[in-house]
Amino acid sequence: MHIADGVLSTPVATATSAATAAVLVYSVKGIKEEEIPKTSLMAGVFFAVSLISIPVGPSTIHPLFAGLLGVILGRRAPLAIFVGLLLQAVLFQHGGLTTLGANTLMLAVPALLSYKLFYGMANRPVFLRGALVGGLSVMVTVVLLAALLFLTDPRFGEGTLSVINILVVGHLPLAGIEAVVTGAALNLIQKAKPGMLEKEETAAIGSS
Amino acid sequence: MFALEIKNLSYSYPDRTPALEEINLKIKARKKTAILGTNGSGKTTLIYHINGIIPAREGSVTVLGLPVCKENLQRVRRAVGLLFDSPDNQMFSTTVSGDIAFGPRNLKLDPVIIDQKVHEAMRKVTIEDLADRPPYCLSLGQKKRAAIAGLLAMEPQILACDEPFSGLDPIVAGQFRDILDQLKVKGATLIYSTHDVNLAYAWADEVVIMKSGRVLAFSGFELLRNEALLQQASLPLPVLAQLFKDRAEKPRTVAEAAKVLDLQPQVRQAKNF
Amino acid sequence: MFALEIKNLSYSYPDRTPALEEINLKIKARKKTAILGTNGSGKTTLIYHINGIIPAREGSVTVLGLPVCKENLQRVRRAVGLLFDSPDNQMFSTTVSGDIAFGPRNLKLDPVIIDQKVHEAMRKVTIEDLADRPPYCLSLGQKKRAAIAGLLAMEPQILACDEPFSGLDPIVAGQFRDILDQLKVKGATLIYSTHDVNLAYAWADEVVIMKSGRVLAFSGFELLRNEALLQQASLPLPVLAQLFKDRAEKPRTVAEAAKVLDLQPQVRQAKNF
Amino acid sequence: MGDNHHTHQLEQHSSYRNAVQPWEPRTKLVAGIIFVFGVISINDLRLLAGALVFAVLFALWTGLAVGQLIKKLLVLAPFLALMSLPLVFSAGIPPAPDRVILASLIILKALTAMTFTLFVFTNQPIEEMLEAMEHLRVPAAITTTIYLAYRYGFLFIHEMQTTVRALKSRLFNAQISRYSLGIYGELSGGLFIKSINRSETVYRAMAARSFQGSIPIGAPRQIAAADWFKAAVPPLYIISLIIIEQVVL
Ligand SMILES: Nc1ncnc2c1ncn2[C@@H]1O[C@H](COP(=O)(O)OP(=O)(O)OP(=O)(O)O)[C@@H](O)[C@H]1O
Ligand SMILES: Nc1ncnc2c1ncn2[C@@H]1O[C@H](COP(=O)(O)OP(=O)(O)OP(=O)(O)O)[C@@H](O)[C@H]1O
Ligand SMILES: [Mg+2]
Ligand SMILES: [Mg+2]
Repeated sequence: MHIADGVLSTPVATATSAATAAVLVYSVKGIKEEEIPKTSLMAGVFFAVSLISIPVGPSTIHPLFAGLLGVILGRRAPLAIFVGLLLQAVLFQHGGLTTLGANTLMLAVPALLSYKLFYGMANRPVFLRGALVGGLSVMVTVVLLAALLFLTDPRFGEGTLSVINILVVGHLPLAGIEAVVTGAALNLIQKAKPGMLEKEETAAIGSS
Repeated sequence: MFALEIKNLSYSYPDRTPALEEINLKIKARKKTAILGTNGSGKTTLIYHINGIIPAREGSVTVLGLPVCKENLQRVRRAVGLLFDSPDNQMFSTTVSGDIAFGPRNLKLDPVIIDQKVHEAMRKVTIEDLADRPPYCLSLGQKKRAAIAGLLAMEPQILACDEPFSGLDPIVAGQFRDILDQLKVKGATLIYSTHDVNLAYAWADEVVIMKSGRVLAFSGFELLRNEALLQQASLPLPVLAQLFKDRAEKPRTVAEAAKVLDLQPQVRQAKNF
Repeated sequence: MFALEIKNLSYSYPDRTPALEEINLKIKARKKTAILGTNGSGKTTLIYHINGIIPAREGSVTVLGLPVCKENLQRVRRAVGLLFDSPDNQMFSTTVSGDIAFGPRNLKLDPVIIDQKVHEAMRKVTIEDLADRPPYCLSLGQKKRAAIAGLLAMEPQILACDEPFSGLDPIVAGQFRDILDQLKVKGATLIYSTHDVNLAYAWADEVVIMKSGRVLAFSGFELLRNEALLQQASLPLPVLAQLFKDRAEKPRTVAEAAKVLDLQPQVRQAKNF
Repeated sequence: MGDNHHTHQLEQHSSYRNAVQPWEPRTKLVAGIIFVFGVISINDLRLLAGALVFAVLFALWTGLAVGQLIKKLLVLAPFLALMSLPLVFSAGIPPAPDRVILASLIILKALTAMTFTLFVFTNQPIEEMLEAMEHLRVPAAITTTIYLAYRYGFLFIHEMQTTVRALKSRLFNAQISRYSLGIYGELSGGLFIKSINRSETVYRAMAARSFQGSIPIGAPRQIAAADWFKAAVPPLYIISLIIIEQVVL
């Protein structure tokens, strides 16, 4: 679920854009040529996957994969997310230019958290760790989304059927789906392409 | 009895590229029919129509008496096995054996039988040692073999193969031809596209010559001796047709030609044509 | 002068599949060298090493006197053009002409010159009419031609081609061979892999025979008359080598054979071997 | 073969070119961003309506057909419904007027911003946008990532399509059952890994053609007086609307 132009107030849109610029500086800093293909690939998959939509009420949600991106890309995840969202906004009219910052932030924060969490408990089964970060990421995204809407206008949160309440409830199934999908995907990657997960670990050591 | 009847079939791709125009064909059952034509002449598009991967919009396709339409799709696809030109387009599972088992599983066969069929198919194309490897980590020819095994495991009545021998090494290609010949004896129909006129001359009962989306000619393999026709289709004459143009004997394989010329009586396993 | 020297090269894929073992080769400049071997024998992997697509970990590769290592990569890649076995793996742009222009653009050539080169390359493989089509909306052979144009537009000194003729129709394949012959006259070196022993017999100066990641033999094309060797490599003898085994004349092409046998003096354009 | 189609495309292309090509991409991009940020800071329905009309005129001038524009904007409909309906009705019926106004503002802003974004990006090859970004000093790591992601994204979509074809040819029936769910899991995993591999081979192909990790860009085009003029109009228009709102109203 990406916010379109016009929903967020100017101060919120400007502040989130500035914050995203800062996150991007962090994400791009020290990037090596070898890291670009993988980052782009994940950005490309992320952008293409937004075409898969699951109807929820009057709107649709689609897989977010913030957790998956975070685990695979580490600090490069915000870059991939930004790029994917930019392409979605420009090519598919999902999201918008003024909300690009907010949308990036909503996914980049959980992605970076997922990375820490996933590698922070390295001795648990991959599926479990993946499911945990996949599910949690969606929830963090929703909380951030709700906060941004509330900051823009408290009326988004008033009433039982308020925008915020509907969004939170609507994303609950997604949290479940993403937990399973992220767990399964990471499990498979570990089996079929172990390099993708290991390399990140060493890269993380190198960069920290 | 015809395995396949195509009437007035025309097709353009969504981007309006015309690919087939007014195709009319009746392909005999229990025969080997080769489709020949230059790049872009419509062979692949025609093969996609045989099992409804591309549904006929103008004109009609009938497989074993069944019109290829939405209601019959499952039955048609059960009867027609398809081999794609690029094996990369055909495989999607994470292991070779899983991929080969995919078709039989959809036929809801008993797991034990599925297992048997998968192993039998792998044995036929000698890829038993690749069973647990992921399909994308193979050499091109190994992928092609795995794709062939996926087709064989389904035991279709009609095999529609798009460039089945390209990428295979010559010995394996020869083995695969033997397998197909055996299936033919058991009643299967084979339709294949190829760029190898020599192969088609030696190893087809009927040939379809295509050009720019149209069928230029369709008849027995003798068609490949017609120089004017082939020239029109921008195809070369088969080597043996060319060499023996002015002679009464018309050998189709190198072994036959060697005998005629008394070159070397003991030409064994002439795997090349 | 050697275009390529390979010393003690071994390679296993990340999943530990061994692909090359102790390869030693010296490939002559301005020659056509064919690499032959069964599926999975390591041809593609070897070709990937020639321009550092896979960096040599054990052993070394030297191209035109330059060791293939990180520092020289750009110069090596400028000298060596690579044609991939599946054209799908090679193209990624949104239009055919854009894809062909990709290489020259990376060489930072002048836009006008790039345009010329792109058009020249498209003309050579007769795909001018496909210029604005997206590469994934083409027939397999059209994709292959576009990939070839992408290679030709870069005008490399060494052309390393993985199964360059597979998927091409015979006439176009013949034209492509003519183009390569012209490039050779101008000083280019050609290294290509193939499954077609007849082609290699007729159209290679040197041959490399591979088996299970090793080089079994490496010498002039006459190697392909050695039946025991080919048997060991699971390859068939070329048809003409087989037919003329016991005779003094050793024709390499069908046209030569026809002359020897006095079969048909006016064999024109024998595009098939 | 393919000739008809070919000329058809060329014609289409040239007509776009006539209309918009002259506008230099850097100035267009910057003007577009200023305009869109300007739009969201207006909170008067009448002024927003004026901005929407302005944006639509620009979009049509690009060569975008009305039908095309409406189709693209309809993509926003479910999203806008989700945002506005609860906002209007969640505090009881009949809805409070301030809520109706807030919802209308959101809808107008979204439509205007999206229409203008369409104007900036349609009928412009992605390469041009990226070149403009590089000339605006966006780091090469970002533009290259956009460039590659764009390619990989379509490669991935294409991969999904071929996979569906392969599935059909082997009798797979899309349905919800325990068996198919298992297959979906395996498939999405397989597809994912396959795409990773495909993109790796593609990257190899790019490297083989001397790709050095950043897209080759040409020299920036000269910004002509006409470009400055065109680039000044949308920002000036939106700023005057903002001034009217702040000062006059
Ligand atoms: N990406 C990969 N990952 C793992 N193993 C691989 C990969 N590609 C090839 N191999 C293995 O490496 C060996 C050599 O493969 P290679 O592709 O070089 O063979 P080849 O001679 O080109 O065969 P073909 O004639 O089928 O193209 C094979 O055993 C193959 O299974
Ligand atoms: N996906 C597609 N979208 C648009 N046009 C296509 C597509 N696939 C093929 N075509 C076009 O349709 C025509 C017929 O293509 P087809 O693939 O059937 O040829 P073919 O005879 O199989 O050629 P080849 O020998 O090269 O495999 C060609 O002009 C081709 O460019
Ligand atoms: Mg084809
Ligand atoms: Mg190979």
